[in-house]
Amino acid sequence: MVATIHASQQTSNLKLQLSLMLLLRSFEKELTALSQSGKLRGSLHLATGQEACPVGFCAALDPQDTMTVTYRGHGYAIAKGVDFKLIIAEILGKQEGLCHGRGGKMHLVDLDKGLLGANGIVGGGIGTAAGAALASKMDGGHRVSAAVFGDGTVNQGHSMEVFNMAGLWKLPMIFFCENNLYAEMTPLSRSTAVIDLTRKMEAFGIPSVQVDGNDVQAVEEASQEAVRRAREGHGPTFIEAMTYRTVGHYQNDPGTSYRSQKEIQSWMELDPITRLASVLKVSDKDLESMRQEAVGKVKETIEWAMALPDPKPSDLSEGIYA
Amino acid sequence: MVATIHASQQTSNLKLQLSLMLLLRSFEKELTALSQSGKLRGSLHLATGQEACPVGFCAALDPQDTMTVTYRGHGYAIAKGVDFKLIIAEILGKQEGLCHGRGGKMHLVDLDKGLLGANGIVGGGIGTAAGAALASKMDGGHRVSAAVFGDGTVNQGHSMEVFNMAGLWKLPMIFFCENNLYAEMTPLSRSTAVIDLTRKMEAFGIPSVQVDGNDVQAVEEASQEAVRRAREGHGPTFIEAMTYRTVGHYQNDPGTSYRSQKEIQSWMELDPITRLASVLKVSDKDLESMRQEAVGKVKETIEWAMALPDPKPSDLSEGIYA
Amino acid sequence: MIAETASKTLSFPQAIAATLSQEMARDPDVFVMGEDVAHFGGMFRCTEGLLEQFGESRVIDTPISESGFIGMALGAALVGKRPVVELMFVDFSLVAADQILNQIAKTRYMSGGRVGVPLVIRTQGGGYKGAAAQHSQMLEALYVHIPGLRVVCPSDPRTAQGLLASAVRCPDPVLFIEHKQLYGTSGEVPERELLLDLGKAEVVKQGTDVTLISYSYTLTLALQAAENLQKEGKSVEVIDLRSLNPLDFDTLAESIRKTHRVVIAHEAHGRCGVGADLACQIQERLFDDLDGPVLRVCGADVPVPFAKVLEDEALPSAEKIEQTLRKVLGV
Amino acid sequence: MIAETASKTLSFPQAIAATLSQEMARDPDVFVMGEDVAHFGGMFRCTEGLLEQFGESRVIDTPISESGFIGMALGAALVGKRPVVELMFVDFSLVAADQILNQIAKTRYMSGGRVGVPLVIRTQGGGYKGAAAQHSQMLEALYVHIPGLRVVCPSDPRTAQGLLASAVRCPDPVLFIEHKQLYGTSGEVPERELLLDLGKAEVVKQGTDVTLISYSYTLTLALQAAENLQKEGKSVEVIDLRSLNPLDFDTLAESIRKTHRVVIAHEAHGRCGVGADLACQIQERLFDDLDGPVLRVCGADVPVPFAKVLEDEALPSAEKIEQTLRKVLGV
Ligand SMILES: Cc1ncc(C[n+]2csc(CCOP(=O)(O)OP(=O)(O)O)c2C)c(N)n1
Ligand SMILES: Cc1ncc(C[n+]2csc(CCOP(=O)(O)OP(=O)(O)O)c2C)c(N)n1
Ligand SMILES: [Mg+2]
Ligand SMILES: [Mg+2]
Repeated sequence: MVATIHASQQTSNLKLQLSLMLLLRSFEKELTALSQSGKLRGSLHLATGQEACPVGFCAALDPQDTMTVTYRGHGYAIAKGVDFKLIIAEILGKQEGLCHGRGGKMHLVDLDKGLLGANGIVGGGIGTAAGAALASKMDGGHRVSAAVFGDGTVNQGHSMEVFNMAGLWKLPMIFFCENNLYAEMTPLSRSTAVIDLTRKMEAFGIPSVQVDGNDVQAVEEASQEAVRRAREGHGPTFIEAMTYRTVGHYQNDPGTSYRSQKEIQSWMELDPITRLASVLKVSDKDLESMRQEAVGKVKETIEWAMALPDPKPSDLSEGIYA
Repeated sequence: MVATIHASQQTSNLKLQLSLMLLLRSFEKELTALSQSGKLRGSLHLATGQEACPVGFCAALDPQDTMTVTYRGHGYAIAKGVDFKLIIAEILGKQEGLCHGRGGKMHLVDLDKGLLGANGIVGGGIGTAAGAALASKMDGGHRVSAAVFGDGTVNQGHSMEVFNMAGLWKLPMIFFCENNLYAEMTPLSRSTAVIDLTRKMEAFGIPSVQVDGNDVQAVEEASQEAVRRAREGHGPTFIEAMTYRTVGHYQNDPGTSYRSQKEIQSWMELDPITRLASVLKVSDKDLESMRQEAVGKVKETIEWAMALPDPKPSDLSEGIYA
Repeated sequence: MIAETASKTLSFPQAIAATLSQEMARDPDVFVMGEDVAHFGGMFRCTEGLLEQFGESRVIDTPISESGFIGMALGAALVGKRPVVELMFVDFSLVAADQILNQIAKTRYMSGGRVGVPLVIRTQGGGYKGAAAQHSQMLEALYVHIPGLRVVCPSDPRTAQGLLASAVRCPDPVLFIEHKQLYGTSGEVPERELLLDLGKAEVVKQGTDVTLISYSYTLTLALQAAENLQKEGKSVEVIDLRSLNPLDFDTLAESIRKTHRVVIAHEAHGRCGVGADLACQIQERLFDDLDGPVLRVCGADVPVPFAKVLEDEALPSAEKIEQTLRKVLGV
Repeated sequence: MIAETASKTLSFPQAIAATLSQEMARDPDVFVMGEDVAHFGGMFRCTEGLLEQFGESRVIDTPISESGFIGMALGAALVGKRPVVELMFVDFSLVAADQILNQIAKTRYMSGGRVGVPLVIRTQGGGYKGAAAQHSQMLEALYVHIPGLRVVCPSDPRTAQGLLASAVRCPDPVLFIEHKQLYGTSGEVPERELLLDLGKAEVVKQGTDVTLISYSYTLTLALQAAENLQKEGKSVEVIDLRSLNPLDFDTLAESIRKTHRVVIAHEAHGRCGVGADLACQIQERLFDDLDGPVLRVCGADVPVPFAKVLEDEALPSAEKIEQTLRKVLGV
């Protein structure tokens, strides 16, 4: 499919992806500021530095395809087409938010856009994604379903049970693993006997591919191929996207006590945004103005959302049963 | 170690193993009769045809080594040295039983003999075995710990979590998997993406060996090697013992609706008892008299146990807290 | 109760299988999955014949991966299917507790009510069979404590049929707990489709002296106890709770306002059990209607023991219920 | 209470870490394991410094495999160790529920009392922080319902220290639930070793008009409510339950026989909660001592919502407790 797209169209797609990555980056920056000023409740798990993963991966999905993501998954929600404004309203706990303020940051869900749910439980949504793939298979397998999760998540029993069933039943799905080298503060080498996750997946009969997760084009390409395999009935693929969060695990973690400055720096140099900008030969000035635009959009949305009404306390029990 | 044993001693060991297998076989036969006559409560999960596994495996363990087994694990309990009479008394729900009638068949436990517990939950005791191995490692790693379970159990999340930690931490332990081709009525090929379990274990960094589980000598040899590795600090081994229960999954399952007569017959011909008898050149007549002796021992014990007093209802709450 | 014209006798497992078959024929989105449910027809024969009728894509044997396949049921439900999962023993629900309690139960609320989770987890629990501590539990209280699930316990083949059909059609997730003692029983079920209201309790025996609330297999024992006392002219009103969440408090209250005395009988442990919950709510809301304390007959607060004498001591019996009724009635 | 001579001020996490250090120094069989407990010192700093003091073999970082490592704690306990596991959020206990409820809780009884399981699962729960439905629960009721575990909730640094030390020395498995709201608090703790009886409730404020029973962080709110009413001359006796299983009913009964009125306040859901359990037992055993119904202030029966206004509405507050006290007192 990629091959049939004209070069110019490809460039314009990449430009859009650059904008999207800038939007995600700005989104996280503004939320951090909001959190620091005490205007945001709860934990904030950011994915700064990992933006090529959601943007590249979601580019390979069709609107009707489904996915589950993690507490760190707002980027995927946005890239999958969930209304950015509703996400911000949700994160601010507003009645007009995506989940009417009930779910919050860790529980974004929007079936219309194929987002089956973010999750607060490590691995907790992997079965959900596979269930949608099973349903798709019953219906002919045209919809693809994806589970997005981190490297540390492969050690959770639920994940592995699902890997096995997906491999066994050749479900039309993708396991998209963001290997950012750490689970909280623990490096993969201290949590997994076999750190080559693609080898690990052989146990489940799932073919794997490792990809540079900071290269949006590489991510998209690998994802396209996996999606094609799934849609053609060849079953699941495990994509291991090598990436890095240049920030801490969550807002109160500077991320520096368990990672060397050198390591962080070396990944900063692989920043997906500057890399794509240089591929596209976007000048620093133009990049800065794109960034400004993104920041403006986020700020404006935050301002709008802050003024929205809170949920009504008397509606506390709304929505629990049909 | 094996090499240092004199041939005659080896023969006498094998004779003992033959007796032990006959005891297990008779034990199961008599319990079946008891169950059929309504004198035994609850489900009875038999391992008829699999006797070489407990006998061969436990021969490789030292008294202070520990293990957890399954609902089908009475053979291991006996082979590990748990008092056979107390097991029968327990199965009959007597106060003098191994667990004072509280646990029953599925929950045999005897710390003095290193039996950390049988289990009613598939995979439920695998963590327990690994925990004892972790404790042993803290103390220098001289005790080896084993988890015994079936082929279907590899699909349970808990099992896989423990496989990973055992591989990661190089725990002095053995995963002894009785691959009897079925989990209840489901063949491995319909439950596991990768049916070569030894390959599966590569995902957890655990070296594996497949062994003829109906050949007591082969089982013992592989087990000796695994135990040696564990004791020498080389970490866990996965032993896949290929075997077959010639009876049903439990007493109400004839075991014939999902397995062909031909398949069952072919495994009957690989019966571990007749095989060892022929290795030892035990005549049919001698074998029959050994069998009679075993039956006599079991019957006598059952008779003894049947006459024992039941637990006192007023003691219902005894034993729950220290 | 409306008279149901034509009826037939079915065993409890047959009633379940017939209902599943009916619902699968009615709605192509309904499918069944679980361990040995397809080729073998279910460890307790509750899915017998479904594979032949509906094929492998709708009757699915799973690996021993309860957390995995229950999670998959959630995903399938979110995209429009109506999964009916069989979980062989409710005791095993604990290996899938995160999926049931943190995922399935919470999904609708966490979405602000925008997302429905129409699925059924059929499972089986209870004692009296010498199955010991890990195969004899009644765990409904755990699933009532966490909001978001409907928890339903049928008490005979007819309620199994009517409640299960309603559960399959329910837009909310339903935990449907059958009792192993009921699998051996038979009863009349209507020939025609039966739908029983999921949120309703039923007065199964009218009475005036005391209200006896029960559910699941314990209801059988409760009715025996009530009949024994009837012989002495004591009139026990017996209520089959059926739905533990939501609770039909109105039906309970109406009865209690009449009898002023209450006994609750169930098999699960007492502490933080459904009986404790009911007793608490009753005294909170009907304190002045009560002539005395609400008493309970529960399973003892010990793991279910193996030996028969101990298991009998641990679990409710008609006799124990009768004794408690006598205590409340002062006879 | 015996006067504790020398004391110092510690934050709640410091009190935990100091106690763990004390117990590990005392008994070489005590070890700590959990996610990020070693090199990082614990997500909530409760294991800070232990790695440096005791080394990697006794302070163990685990993979994200709660079922696995909690199961391993059981095995280690069976062979003589004293594992203290950190489970980062009690919400995550549901991925390990089989190990906790089917294995750890039942092992001793199933062995006929022949086998002890001396281990502690330290965990953290509760709301008020905008952590939403999967990171805000109080799940003690699930663990009280199933017999075999001791369930303990400290209410400040001092009780944390005294109860944790006792828990580590306890021959039974203890689920030790800390509250995230308490992590930011500090308090006086004795310089010397403190051991508080695991099975005892404590009257933390004497009173005569009504008995207010609470535990964990809610106790802080309960004390505020009681003090507010004190200003109006209403005398509220406040009891810190501390141990939810076993229950110190005697301490409750003594108070209730004096006050004849009871309010129970906790954060967990109401249905089948600890409050329901206590209210039920109180009316069962002390019906004639009660002037009116036992009332509860509980968390609402919805998943903990994210938005502040909703979370505030869902969870107990000093104000809500005060209102309920007023209702009971008729003021
Ligand atoms: C079952 C469970 N255990 C522990 C946690 C706490 N926790 C939150 S994120 C996290 C690390 C996950 O690491 P990884 O899978 O690598 O994803 P990343 O955060 O790096 O994106 C942990 C342990 C949790 N949320 N759920
Ligand atoms: C968690 C759990 N799920 C399901 C069961 C029901 N069950 C009991 S034995 C069994 C099959 C296990 O198969 P396998 O591991 O191959 O051991 P085998 O019985 O063949 O020795 C199943 C599914 C259970 N006891 N526990
Ligand atoms: Mg990671
Ligand atoms: Mg098997």
